[in-house]
Amino acid sequence: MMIRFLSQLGSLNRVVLYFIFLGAILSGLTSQAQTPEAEKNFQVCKACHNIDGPKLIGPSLAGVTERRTTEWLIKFIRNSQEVIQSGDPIAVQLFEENNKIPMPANPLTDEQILDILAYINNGGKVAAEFAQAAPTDEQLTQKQTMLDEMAAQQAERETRLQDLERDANRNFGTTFILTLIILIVVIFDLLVTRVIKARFVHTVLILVSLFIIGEIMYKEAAMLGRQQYYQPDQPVWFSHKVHAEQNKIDCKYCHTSVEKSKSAGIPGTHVCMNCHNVVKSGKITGTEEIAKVTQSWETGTPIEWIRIHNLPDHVYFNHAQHVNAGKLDCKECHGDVQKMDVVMQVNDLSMGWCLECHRKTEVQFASNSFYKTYEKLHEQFKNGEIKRVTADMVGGDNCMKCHY
Amino acid sequence: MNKFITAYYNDEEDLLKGIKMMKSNGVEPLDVLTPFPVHGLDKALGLKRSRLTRVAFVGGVVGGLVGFFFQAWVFTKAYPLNFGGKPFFAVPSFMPVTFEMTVLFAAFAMVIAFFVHNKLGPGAKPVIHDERVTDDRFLLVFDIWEKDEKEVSNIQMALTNAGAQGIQLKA
Amino acid sequence: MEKKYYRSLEELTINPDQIQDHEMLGDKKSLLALEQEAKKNNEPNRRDFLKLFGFTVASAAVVASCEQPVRKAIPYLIQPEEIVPGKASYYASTFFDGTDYCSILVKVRDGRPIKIEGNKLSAITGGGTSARAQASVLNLYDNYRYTKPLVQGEEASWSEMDRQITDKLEAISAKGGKIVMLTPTIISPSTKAVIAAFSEKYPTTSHIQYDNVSASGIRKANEISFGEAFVPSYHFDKAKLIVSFDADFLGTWLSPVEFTRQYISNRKLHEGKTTMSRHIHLEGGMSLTGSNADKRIALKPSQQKAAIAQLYLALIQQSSQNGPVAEMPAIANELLDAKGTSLVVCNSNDHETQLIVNAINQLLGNYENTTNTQVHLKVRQGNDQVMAKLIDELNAGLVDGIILYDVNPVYDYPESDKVISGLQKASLKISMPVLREETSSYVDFVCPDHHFLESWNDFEVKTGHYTFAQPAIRPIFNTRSAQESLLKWAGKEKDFRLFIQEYWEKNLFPASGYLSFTAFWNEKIHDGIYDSGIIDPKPLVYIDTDIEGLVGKASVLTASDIDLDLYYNISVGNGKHANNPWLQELPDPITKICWDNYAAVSQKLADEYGLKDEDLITINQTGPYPVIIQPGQEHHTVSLALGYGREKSGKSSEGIGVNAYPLVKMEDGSRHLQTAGVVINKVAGNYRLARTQTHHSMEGREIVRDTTLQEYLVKPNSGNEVREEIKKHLKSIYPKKTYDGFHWGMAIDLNSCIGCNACIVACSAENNVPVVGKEQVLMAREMHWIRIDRYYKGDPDNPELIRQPVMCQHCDNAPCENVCPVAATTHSNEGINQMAYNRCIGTRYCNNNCPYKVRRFNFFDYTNADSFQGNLYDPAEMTVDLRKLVLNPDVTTRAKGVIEKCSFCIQRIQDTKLTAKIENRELVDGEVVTACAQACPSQAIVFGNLNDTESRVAKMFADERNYHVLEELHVLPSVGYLTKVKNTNV
Amino acid sequence: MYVSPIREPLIRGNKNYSQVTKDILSPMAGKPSKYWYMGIALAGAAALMGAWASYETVFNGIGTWGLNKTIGWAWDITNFVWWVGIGHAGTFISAILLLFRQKWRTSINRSAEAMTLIAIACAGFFPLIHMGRLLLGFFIFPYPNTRDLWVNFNSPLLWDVFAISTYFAVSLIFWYVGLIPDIGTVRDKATNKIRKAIYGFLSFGWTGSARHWSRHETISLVLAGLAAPLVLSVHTIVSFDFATSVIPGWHTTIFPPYFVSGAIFSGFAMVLTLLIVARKALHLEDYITVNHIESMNKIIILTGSIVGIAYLTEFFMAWYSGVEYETYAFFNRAFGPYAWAYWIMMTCNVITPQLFWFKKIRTSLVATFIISIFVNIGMWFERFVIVVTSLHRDYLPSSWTMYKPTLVEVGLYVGTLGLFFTLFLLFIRVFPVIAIAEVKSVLKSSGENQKHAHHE
Repeated sequence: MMIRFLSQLGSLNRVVLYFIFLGAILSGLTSQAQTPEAEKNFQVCKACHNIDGPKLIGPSLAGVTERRTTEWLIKFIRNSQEVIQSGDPIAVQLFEENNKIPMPANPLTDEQILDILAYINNGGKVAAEFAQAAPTDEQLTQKQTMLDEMAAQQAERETRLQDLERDANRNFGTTFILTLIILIVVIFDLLVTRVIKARFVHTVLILVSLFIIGEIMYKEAAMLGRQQYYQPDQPVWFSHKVHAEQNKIDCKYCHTSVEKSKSAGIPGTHVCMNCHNVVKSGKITGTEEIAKVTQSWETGTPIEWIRIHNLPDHVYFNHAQHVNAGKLDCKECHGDVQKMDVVMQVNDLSMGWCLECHRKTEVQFASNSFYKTYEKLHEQFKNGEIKRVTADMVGGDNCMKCHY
Repeated sequence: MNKFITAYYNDEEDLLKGIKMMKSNGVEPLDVLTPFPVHGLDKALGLKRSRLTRVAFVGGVVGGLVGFFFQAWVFTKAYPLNFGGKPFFAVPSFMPVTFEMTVLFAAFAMVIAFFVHNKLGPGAKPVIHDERVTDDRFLLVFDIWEKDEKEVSNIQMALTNAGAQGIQLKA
Repeated sequence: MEKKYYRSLEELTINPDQIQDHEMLGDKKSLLALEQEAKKNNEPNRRDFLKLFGFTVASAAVVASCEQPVRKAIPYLIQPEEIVPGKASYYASTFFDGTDYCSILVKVRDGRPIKIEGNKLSAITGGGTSARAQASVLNLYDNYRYTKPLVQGEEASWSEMDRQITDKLEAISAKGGKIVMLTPTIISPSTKAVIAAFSEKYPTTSHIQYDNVSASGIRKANEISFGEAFVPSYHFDKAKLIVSFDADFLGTWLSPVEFTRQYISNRKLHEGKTTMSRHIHLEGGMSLTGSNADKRIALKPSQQKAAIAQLYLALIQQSSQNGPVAEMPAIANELLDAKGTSLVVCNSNDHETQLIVNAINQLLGNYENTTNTQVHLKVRQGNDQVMAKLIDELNAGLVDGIILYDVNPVYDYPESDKVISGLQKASLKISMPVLREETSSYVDFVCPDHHFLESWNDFEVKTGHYTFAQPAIRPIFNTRSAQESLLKWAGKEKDFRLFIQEYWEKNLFPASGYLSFTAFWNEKIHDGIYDSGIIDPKPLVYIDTDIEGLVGKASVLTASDIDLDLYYNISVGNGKHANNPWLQELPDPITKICWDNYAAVSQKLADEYGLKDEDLITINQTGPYPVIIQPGQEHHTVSLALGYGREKSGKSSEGIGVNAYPLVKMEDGSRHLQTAGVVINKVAGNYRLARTQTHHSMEGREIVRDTTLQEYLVKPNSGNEVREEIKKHLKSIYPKKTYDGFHWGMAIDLNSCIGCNACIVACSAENNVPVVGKEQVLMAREMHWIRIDRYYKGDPDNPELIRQPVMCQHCDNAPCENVCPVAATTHSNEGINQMAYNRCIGTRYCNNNCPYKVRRFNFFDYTNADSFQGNLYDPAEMTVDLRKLVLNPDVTTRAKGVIEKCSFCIQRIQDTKLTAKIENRELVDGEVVTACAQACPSQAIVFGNLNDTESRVAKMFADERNYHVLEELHVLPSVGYLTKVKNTNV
Repeated sequence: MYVSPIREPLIRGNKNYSQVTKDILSPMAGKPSKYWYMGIALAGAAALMGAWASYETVFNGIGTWGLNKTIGWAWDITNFVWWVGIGHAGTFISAILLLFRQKWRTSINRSAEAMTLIAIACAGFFPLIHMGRLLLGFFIFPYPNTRDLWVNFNSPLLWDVFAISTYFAVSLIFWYVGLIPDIGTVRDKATNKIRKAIYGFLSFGWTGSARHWSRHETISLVLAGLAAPLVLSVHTIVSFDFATSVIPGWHTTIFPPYFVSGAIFSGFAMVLTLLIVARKALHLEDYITVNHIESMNKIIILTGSIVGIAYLTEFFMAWYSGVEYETYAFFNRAFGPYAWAYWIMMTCNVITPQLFWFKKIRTSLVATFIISIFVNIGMWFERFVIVVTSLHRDYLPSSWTMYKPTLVEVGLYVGTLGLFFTLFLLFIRVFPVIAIAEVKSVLKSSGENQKHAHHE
């Protein structure tokens, strides 16, 4: 089922991309002074507010700049509780209306808040001078090329998915036993019964079956201890698709330590309760699953999630290194989690897979001052002797990068 | 079904003489079965020198090249690792494995070729003409398939003349 | 800069059972996961079955259907803000065990302390630590700790216990009965205030401080000389000439970490310095300090007083020929030349001897130069006579209630029987221990105290120098801080943290110059340190006493009498921390023996009594004690370590060694570690002693290179001349590999290394090095990644001792790497010799081919990381669940059959590099510190990037004194040593 | 054909081909003797002890041995090298003596080769069992894997893997190819149907065709040509384990020739030990004559003397090099705590073989048997001296230690001895111990009857 789902993901993606592109062109016409930072900052707001959609935890923000004065907004966004406690009637009313869920304080500067407001006014698009100027012909061609490339990548991804599907569907056990039976029968015939006269038939059959048996054994042995396509049922039917894709909650909202620590962090129930204090009914599961979360909160027992991505004990993996220092997207390793209802491990997490990526992924060589220490590489880079600096050139394939 | 005439000798020198006589009579034996390799039999039968040595040579060359280049590939391309400050392409280190691979491939290529060429192998079902051929008898085998009776009796005559014992006709 | 995350963990609502998921014990599993897996593993796992029988063709099909075990990830319910799962925080704290003092940082991972580091901000210890401080984190996880309050040996609730105790205390107080509060030296001002509050409630209370390592003699002598009983603070850094009479100031005397730092600051030569102090040491046995001296003279303890008298006479230009030390006139001359910059110290607990020492220091003008009487060292405030009187009173039934806080007199009082009988006469006996101990089995109420890493406290180790302790973990067991117990009994329901805060707000904040107390408090707690700079302004004037009279009394005892010289060693010390496997397995810096104490004798005495190593003797009919022949031992002196032979303290200390406290001589109520005229007898049998080094000579090889200051000044590479020659011959058919960016290296100044072993414990803690137990050490299988080699040189009766820390040398042409068939050990592109444990198949070829023999093999399943169940080898109980909490989750625990070795603390390197990357900056020299370098109190170990010519390590490599061990093998080690320089003459 | 009249005949008694067949096949016929049963019971018991010791080692770890932080190898590698050495005689006899056309090899090559194979199997057991993590031992093979990780081709231990497995494989096919005609003989002589079927299968359909013989001779010769350098390479590579290291006493360029001659020395000694018993027990005195034994003894003198010279050369070089570590290592061998092992080695390997200069001794079966045992012991100690005394005191005196074996280590050694004799006893029941066809081919030139015929 998962596989089918995965294959749909491609076409979905294309549609989304198209809209983003379209949006980018349109937004150029209505832009105000506003920076891409706003989009980043708005990630926090997005957890509870829609710009144009329906009310989430908090009210929809469409037209908010018209409803309220800028001054008031700045105050409220910075510290809503303070405004409420000061007895501001609008604030108190809002608080009452929204089930008394406090809006967290945001330590932002006036400029940043204005920036966000502009972003809201633009309907949640980054201003054109930063996103996309009005398209020229040349740019349109570029766009087209880009879209073509994307389509090509999409096709590639689909092929890969088909491969995965085929692999997953191959019933190794049955094939193995059947092949083994054929092998035994052929050898028996060759030595004893001689039903088939032509001996090369035996030879061919023996060689082919030996090859199949060998391949299965090798693949199985290699997968021993691995969990690719592992997709366990979780104690709570939690959908990343609903949260990350539809509600557009940023990964880091829940997996808070991903940029600071080796582990990305699995959110405690209190994080869930930020929203589910109010949202008691889900799109797919109704109230049943959210009730489990509430129960966990009320009884004080943490939810025992099942770990999907397991590395062996002797492997050291650090999320901060990859996400923060290496600027990798979560997708690179975890796949399109935001498209999955039930999370599945899409990569085999084998050493060969790690190494392959380390050998082709560039480090932030020019932009991160840390790499200044590599004087010789910098020289070669400047001379043009090397075009790119990949992780393995700065020790990414050392044993003690991961094993200690 | 094949038909044979077999005849045996008790001594290898008699055998050699007998073969010489038979050949002079224009009768080529299909095969000669002996309990041990008889010196001079090749020459008497006019057997060509075996080409198995060439197979061994080719096997050895392939083995050596595979051994050497596999190591070189592993150390320079697949995953270059620094072992004790040695260069990645460390030719002296590759020699032992290259040598062993050469010998292994040569030996196996040759032996496999030997078995295939001789149609020997596990489960091969030979025609046993005489059980004492692996003990103390030297046997001459003549193929009489597609030979008329006269020719057959000629051979039998010739064999008797050549001092062969126990001449048998097998159908 | 050090990372500063240390904040209070007070409000933390986790307990260790909840240290779930994320991370992970050494084998990177949570406790809970471990339990769950254990449950699952009751039935033999199918995969294990296959592992047992290897892979067969048929098994492939079976394997294909094999499922992975389900692993769970359990988050916090509410994640505390302070905790980022998988990231370490550091909290400033203080280690003080009554004798040793260290200002420390506690490394906390996912809510559990895993390592002790030195606090660089401390003006006293300056980031240095001792072996005991390093090991103290393991005591937190001692599986023999008291876990709950006990009344008459039965579990009780705190409230019930408090009720009973208060009733009894009030009854005693009402009838005017005597209550004694027996504590070790208390240097915490707040705790003293707590005791005062207690005394206020129960006015018949008297507070007695009892030190089992006593400085009574010094205090009493100073009372006579200065009118006040105190221990002055010493300045070894200001002394150009140090004469020590058996004072082991680098190892165990008063404040060794501080003294080491001072002493070494005056002995380093590499950073352009050309002078160093001179150190003359006179002692009976070979101590750590004696082994570091420039000149060591064997002196019988019973002749110490006479020798000091002889020195006094020599100094005042009187005849000094007939004293016990022939070199004394020369020493006196040296001292006179160094007037005002010399320091004479003595360990004697005899106040008369200390009086003469005071007179000598006064004569030499050392007061207020190298000895400060205004700033007092507050350790060891105990008075032996008071304690002796208490024991008598107890036995006379004059004491009704006794509260024993952190003292264990049943074990460490010489007359243990009297303590036991005395205790029985008191109607109320309360003990407040942390670790399991003997005395608590003789009391009615056991009120277990928090471990110091679980509690708040403050300390004033020197006048005006304050440090703090703050909890780094929520209490593991149902324990209560002793101070809170006392406050409770005193009727003050108060949190001790608040009590400290109030105390500080009232007493110390006003003079601090801060405007707000919160700011003051937060900053000081964060740093862990507060230097008020306020010292007692009262001038202490030296009062002349009749020294000549004392000198006259100091007669020389019969030379052939045998002296017993009891001492504290640097591992278990006074025995309080004996149940610590890290300390027990720590080899003695002199004899290299672990897991035992033993009687050290001289070769001559051994010949006289027909003794050889591991024979048994009795001393005054006690024992038997195993014998070790110690080079440098005074002819008629037998040395024996205290702190062993515990009875009720846990598996790693019970029955380990023999308790020597009964041999401590009580004279006029004073404890004397030296006894003259003991009787020794050889008894049948022998006893095997586990020794990590059994060959003691360098065999003339140029391994540890040394020279004298005089030669060094003439020729900086003296002693190291051979290096020039070696370098000329280093050739290779292969080009030398170069390293871009980083090339890690380590430089070790042999002149600075005193052999204190702190690095060994730090390394074990950082890298999860297993403890293997005595039997394995006997088989020469200890696992320490860093060892300190020591060799004897010269005259066997009084040899020179030289030592050298050896860890993996990270050779650039490493012989070990070439021979590993499976590429488990390779060289990184930062010049580190890497070891991938999970690739290792255990051929041990690398170990054989290592010229330094620094690789260690897991002969058994020491860590329970093996795939087979039931073959665990863990005599020290290091793998019980509680002890496992100390494991560093960033370092894999190694399975059976795998080689391991020093990794240059690769996890620290990677972590620091990552921090720099995230902060978008270059790495700074000195930012990466290995565990051994961090722990070193003398900063003998310097780690850094050799490619950076400005780094400290590169500069040390460029020093003329630098050499590499076995450089002639052309293995290109990344560890360099600076020759040892001795100051042989003035 | 010229035959030296002075030479003793290689096959005694007036034999004809049929008799030869009968004589050589006789040990395989009928029920085994009670001595055979006793022998196999004893050997089997010893092998069981090895099984117990292996279990201890694998389950509890290498800690059950006497090794320590300094001495990483002791009995394990000693036994390994010793067995590999023994495994040198068979292929040496078959290959090198074939190339040198030494006819006397025909009577002994079969059993010597079988012994070689069994000894290599025993040898191969030690590198396996000495691994701390035997179950991951497959890491040592360069097979494609998802780790992208291969093996270290710089490591002599890896070379060993290739050398030993190639040697075993090539020796096996060499042995089996030689065995095929004889299996044909067994097949044809078999009376039992099952036996006939089994040997028929094993004989690969051998008929004795002249063409087959012709090619058979060719491949025998070429295989000999390949096996000869292989024999020399195997112990050369084993010696690299030591020679390429940095440990004083190991790092010695003389090792390859020294090890090879030592291997042949010990291999011949083991062949003698076995054959002196076997010829008596199996009544093959006519085929394995004193003449054979004397020839082998001559090789023992030669190789023994080479080994002796190597010992002395090592000493000379240790002194002449002026390297203090090397000098000390050799001084320590002769006068250190393991001097007893050194002097056992010197006595057994250098002095005893010199007794073979006396014809009386080298033609005495009893003396030869005793000396062959001495050489076996001496060669074991040679390896022990090299492995242990070099390691126990190497560069830094702080790490010097002593080594003492444990029962488990002894068990492993006894176990391989048990395995060796078990397999050898099975071999003499299953296959002809002498190469029948080869003996027949030299019967005329070297047989007693033929000699008489020529001189009469």
